[in-house]
Amino acid sequence: MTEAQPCTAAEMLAVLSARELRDGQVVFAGVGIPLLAATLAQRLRCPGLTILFEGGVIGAFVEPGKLPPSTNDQRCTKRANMVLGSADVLLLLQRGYVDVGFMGGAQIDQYGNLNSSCIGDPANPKIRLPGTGGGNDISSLANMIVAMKHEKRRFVENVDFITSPGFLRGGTTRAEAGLPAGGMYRVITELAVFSFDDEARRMKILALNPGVTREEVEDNTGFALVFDDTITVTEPPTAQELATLRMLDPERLFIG
Amino acid sequence: MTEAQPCTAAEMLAVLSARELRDGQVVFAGVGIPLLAATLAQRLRCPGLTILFEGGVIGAFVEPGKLPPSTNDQRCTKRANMVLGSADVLLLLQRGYVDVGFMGGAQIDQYGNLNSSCIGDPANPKIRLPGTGGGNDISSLANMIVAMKHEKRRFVENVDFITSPGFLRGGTTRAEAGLPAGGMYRVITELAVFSFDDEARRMKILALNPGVTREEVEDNTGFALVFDDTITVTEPPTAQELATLRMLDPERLFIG
Amino acid sequence: MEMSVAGSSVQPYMRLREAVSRRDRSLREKVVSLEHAASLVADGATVGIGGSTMSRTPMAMIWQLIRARKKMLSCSRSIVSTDGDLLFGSGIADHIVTSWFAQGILWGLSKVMRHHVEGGLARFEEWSHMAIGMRFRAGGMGVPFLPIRSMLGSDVLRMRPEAKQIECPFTGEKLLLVPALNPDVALIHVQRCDAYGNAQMDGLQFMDIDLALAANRVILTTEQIVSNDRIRRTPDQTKIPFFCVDAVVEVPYGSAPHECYGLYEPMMKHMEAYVAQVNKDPVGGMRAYLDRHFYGPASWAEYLSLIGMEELLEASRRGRSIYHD
Amino acid sequence: MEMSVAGSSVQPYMRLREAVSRRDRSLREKVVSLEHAASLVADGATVGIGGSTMSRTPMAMIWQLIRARKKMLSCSRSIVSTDGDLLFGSGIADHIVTSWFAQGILWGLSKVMRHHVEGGLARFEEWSHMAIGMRFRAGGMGVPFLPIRSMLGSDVLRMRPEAKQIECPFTGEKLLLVPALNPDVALIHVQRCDAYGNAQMDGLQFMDIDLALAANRVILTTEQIVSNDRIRRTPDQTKIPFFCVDAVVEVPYGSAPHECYGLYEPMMKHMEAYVAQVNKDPVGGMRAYLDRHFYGPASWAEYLSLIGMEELLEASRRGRSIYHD
Repeated sequence: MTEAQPCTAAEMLAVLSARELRDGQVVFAGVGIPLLAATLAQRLRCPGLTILFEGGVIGAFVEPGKLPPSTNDQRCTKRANMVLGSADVLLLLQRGYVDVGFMGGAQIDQYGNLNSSCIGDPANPKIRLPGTGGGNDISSLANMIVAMKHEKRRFVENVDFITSPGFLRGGTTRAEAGLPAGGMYRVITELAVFSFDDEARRMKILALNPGVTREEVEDNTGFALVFDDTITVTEPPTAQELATLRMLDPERLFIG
Repeated sequence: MTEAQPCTAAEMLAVLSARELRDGQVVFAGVGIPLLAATLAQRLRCPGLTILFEGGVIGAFVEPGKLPPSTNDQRCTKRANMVLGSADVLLLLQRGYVDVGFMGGAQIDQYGNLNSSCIGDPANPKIRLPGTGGGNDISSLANMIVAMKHEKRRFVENVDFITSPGFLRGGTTRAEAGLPAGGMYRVITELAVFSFDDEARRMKILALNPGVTREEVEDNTGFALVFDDTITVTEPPTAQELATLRMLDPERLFIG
Repeated sequence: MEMSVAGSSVQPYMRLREAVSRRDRSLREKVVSLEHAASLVADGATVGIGGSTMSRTPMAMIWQLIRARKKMLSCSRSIVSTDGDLLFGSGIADHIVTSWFAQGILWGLSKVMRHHVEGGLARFEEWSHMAIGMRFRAGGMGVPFLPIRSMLGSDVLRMRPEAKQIECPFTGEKLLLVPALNPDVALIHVQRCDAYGNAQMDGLQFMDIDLALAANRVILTTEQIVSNDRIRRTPDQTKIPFFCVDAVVEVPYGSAPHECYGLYEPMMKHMEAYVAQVNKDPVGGMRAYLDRHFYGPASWAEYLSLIGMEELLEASRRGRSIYHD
Repeated sequence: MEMSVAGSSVQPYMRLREAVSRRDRSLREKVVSLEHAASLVADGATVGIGGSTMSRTPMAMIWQLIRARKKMLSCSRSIVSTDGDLLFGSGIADHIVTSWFAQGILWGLSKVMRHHVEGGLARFEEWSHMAIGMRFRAGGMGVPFLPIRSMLGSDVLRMRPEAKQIECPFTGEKLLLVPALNPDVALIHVQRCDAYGNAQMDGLQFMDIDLALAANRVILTTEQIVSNDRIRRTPDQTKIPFFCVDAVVEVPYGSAPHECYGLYEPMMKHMEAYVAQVNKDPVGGMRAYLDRHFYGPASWAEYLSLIGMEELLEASRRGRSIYHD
């Protein structure tokens, strides 16, 4: 990715994800890239974007250089419109008030299922990961944008453990399991932008990032991707996007 | 009731009910006589008595001459320890935090069931009464003290409509209906103080008020009362009890 | 009964989700007039009413709905006071879902309620107070029911086939499942909110937070519209988030003659005169009251001036005293 | 699994009621020392922990429980941070029920958690964040379960036989019933409360209100004990009523090195040093940390002075800034 504007993979993720957000949306965001991207969108194009945190915050405005270390810290409430209980803010997802759920991912499969619980046998895991947090609730109840690093070990045919449901086994399995609402909308990586086809609900490429080839994406993906005949190339991050992003995270806590 | 201290029937009810309360109890009270009696107890013997209102108040201290017109008015919150939602204060009953539910009654039967919904056929009532309010919840979930006027038409064998459950059809029917907790503890009238026997759960006389005879009570009761061999006579209201009560309700809104 | 079952029937989840997704939940100013707000309430709508008894009643909105001659509204409220009289007496509602319905404890039975219910002109659907709260809460949570431990064994339940008794799958205990209540529209009066609808309520909350989340449309009336900065300075006093709110109307003394916490107590002279008049003659007395106070005035200010400056000042003095020691 | 089913089994209603009725719920002063409060937590108890991640963690109480060498505690919390490390690393808990367990997003995986869970020394029972919240809420409401629409279809649910899938009796929809969680004891840290235990919390509430209502015993630690008059001046800031509370301990900086809303932010230098030390050597590093900071100090003040005056001042400056514009 040696474009006009050199940037890190994390910066690319943040910029491209921010572009997926629309003004006026209600966005349930995790910390790290999701919060950075939502705040970037807020500053550049979407002054009416509302950010929700699972700690119990509605309408946060993150201050440059004061990124919260988690969604449960007081910094999340600075200049917020409302503070409420953690369960209550999650219930807003269930009632349908949230337009977009926005999180990172450790491991994803062809149906957009996410694993953040364990590698290996769940009963006796090789690696025990931190777990779902609100991830399972958000992805069960909202339309999802996931921003994550693109590596073969992270893009697998089937995740070891479905922590946060995508389309489960594809087709109508998600709705049949009792999850008629929401589902994966976009997956953003440093290599490409993905959505999911309407029938099989398998991951498909929408656009390649500047300078990235189909082969490069395939080589870094552990399953067969769907390719539309119309695949575009994403616009590279602009100087303004990167400058704003770096202003928000001057210590480069999240943008690497 | 021509005792040393002349008083109205309502004053007698308030004084005798107040005596049933113990310091430190958590009491869920309705307005009118229950609130007056609880406040009287608070002033005279029970500084640690906590009063809950269904409007959403914990630990109210009613000011003399400023009795709230309902349990949903701001006066109920004056110097309260906590204000919360109406459903949430009722849920405290369900969780078991309330020692005593304390209310008035329009019609009661031999098993302590109360009717405040209708006279005649519920589908087509002769008189439509105001309904349960929190009464059904309180009497379903707490030990009850009921203060009411003693008239034959109010003390009936079976109420036209069970709005607030007592012991339903007696015996174990209350628990079998899904109400294992709480139940009628005392009924206080201007004539006598009643409890309920342990087996049949029928209303029985504990004590006659000063100058009242068994016959007088029976003549004003529409069902056969249980008489213990040990029936005491209640102590008449003291000058201090009446003076405090009248200080609390100077306009005599509730004490007649 | 069949009608009331229909009235309380639980909405399928995807229908609820679609109704929410059709609303414009963006951060936008939504200040409108009482007249415009009333136009958002369709004839036959199910209407959730905020506050309780004589407290934070959205009286100005009810006043406007009556002036707009709405029809066949089905209203729900935790506890109903003279607002219920007016809804029945004006003929705009023929069904009220609540736990208690009279003018106030001080005044015994409502002759207006009795006239309409005993005469079969309108229905009073009774639930326990907690059941009403849990029905709004289920609606606000986006679940079809909540379990409770009251109403069991009573005739209140016998009259409510909409609720379902179950044996608990965990404990085997008897429980009652009360169905979610998601009104078409909620009317809520608050002390202050911003132009987006971020609402702050002081003191007693009643069931208004659950109601706001449950309703498919929310109309807020407010004593005062404040700046968004004012809201953001005390975010933990915000009780209703803007994206639940569809319209905001500024109406000073919007609960008169009822109270609004911290601002004014009930206007008791007016209340007592009202009660005497309508309980003496539930039809003629009510008609005269509506003509003079509801249909007659050209504006809300004129309505307030009929209640009288002295009453407003006295009610305000009492109302503000809650903070004064 | 069998143990964890036992650990999460729903308590019959009458057992819950009897447990409440045995508590002295009268309005009484209940201020005690950390040592006395710790004596109220029995070995093998189920312990609900207030706050979330690095916020309003009842660290002083956890510190005391570790010093008192408690055994086999089963702990539940919305989201677990270094408090979980310390509970496992000290050996006082062998079971944690939560939705997320690491030191913090900034630091990746907790090597301490991994060491204990992957090595089979302790169990990490995972539920979704909302499920944990609804389990506490059901416990606080006195009902055996609440219905939710998440966890369905996931392996998180496959690992949790304690939850039950049902077909909704109203809509026929698939729903998940999550079992009530009523811990034996809850540990909650607040900004202020009175000697009776009327607790006021500012800012983020997390799940503490439901937890306080759900637990069969509540131990409050507070930055400051204030007068009952102070509480009664702002009753709508009171979030936990005194009759749910069994003990009150005044502990300034009682969440250190985590944050307490409006008073201090996390003490990040200390946190980073801690994380580096224990993730480098989950056993030896943890032992050294516990020896120095938990077993070593003669008092909480001494523990704080090991974190350092400079860190406390800086964290306080940041913490108070939330109110300063």
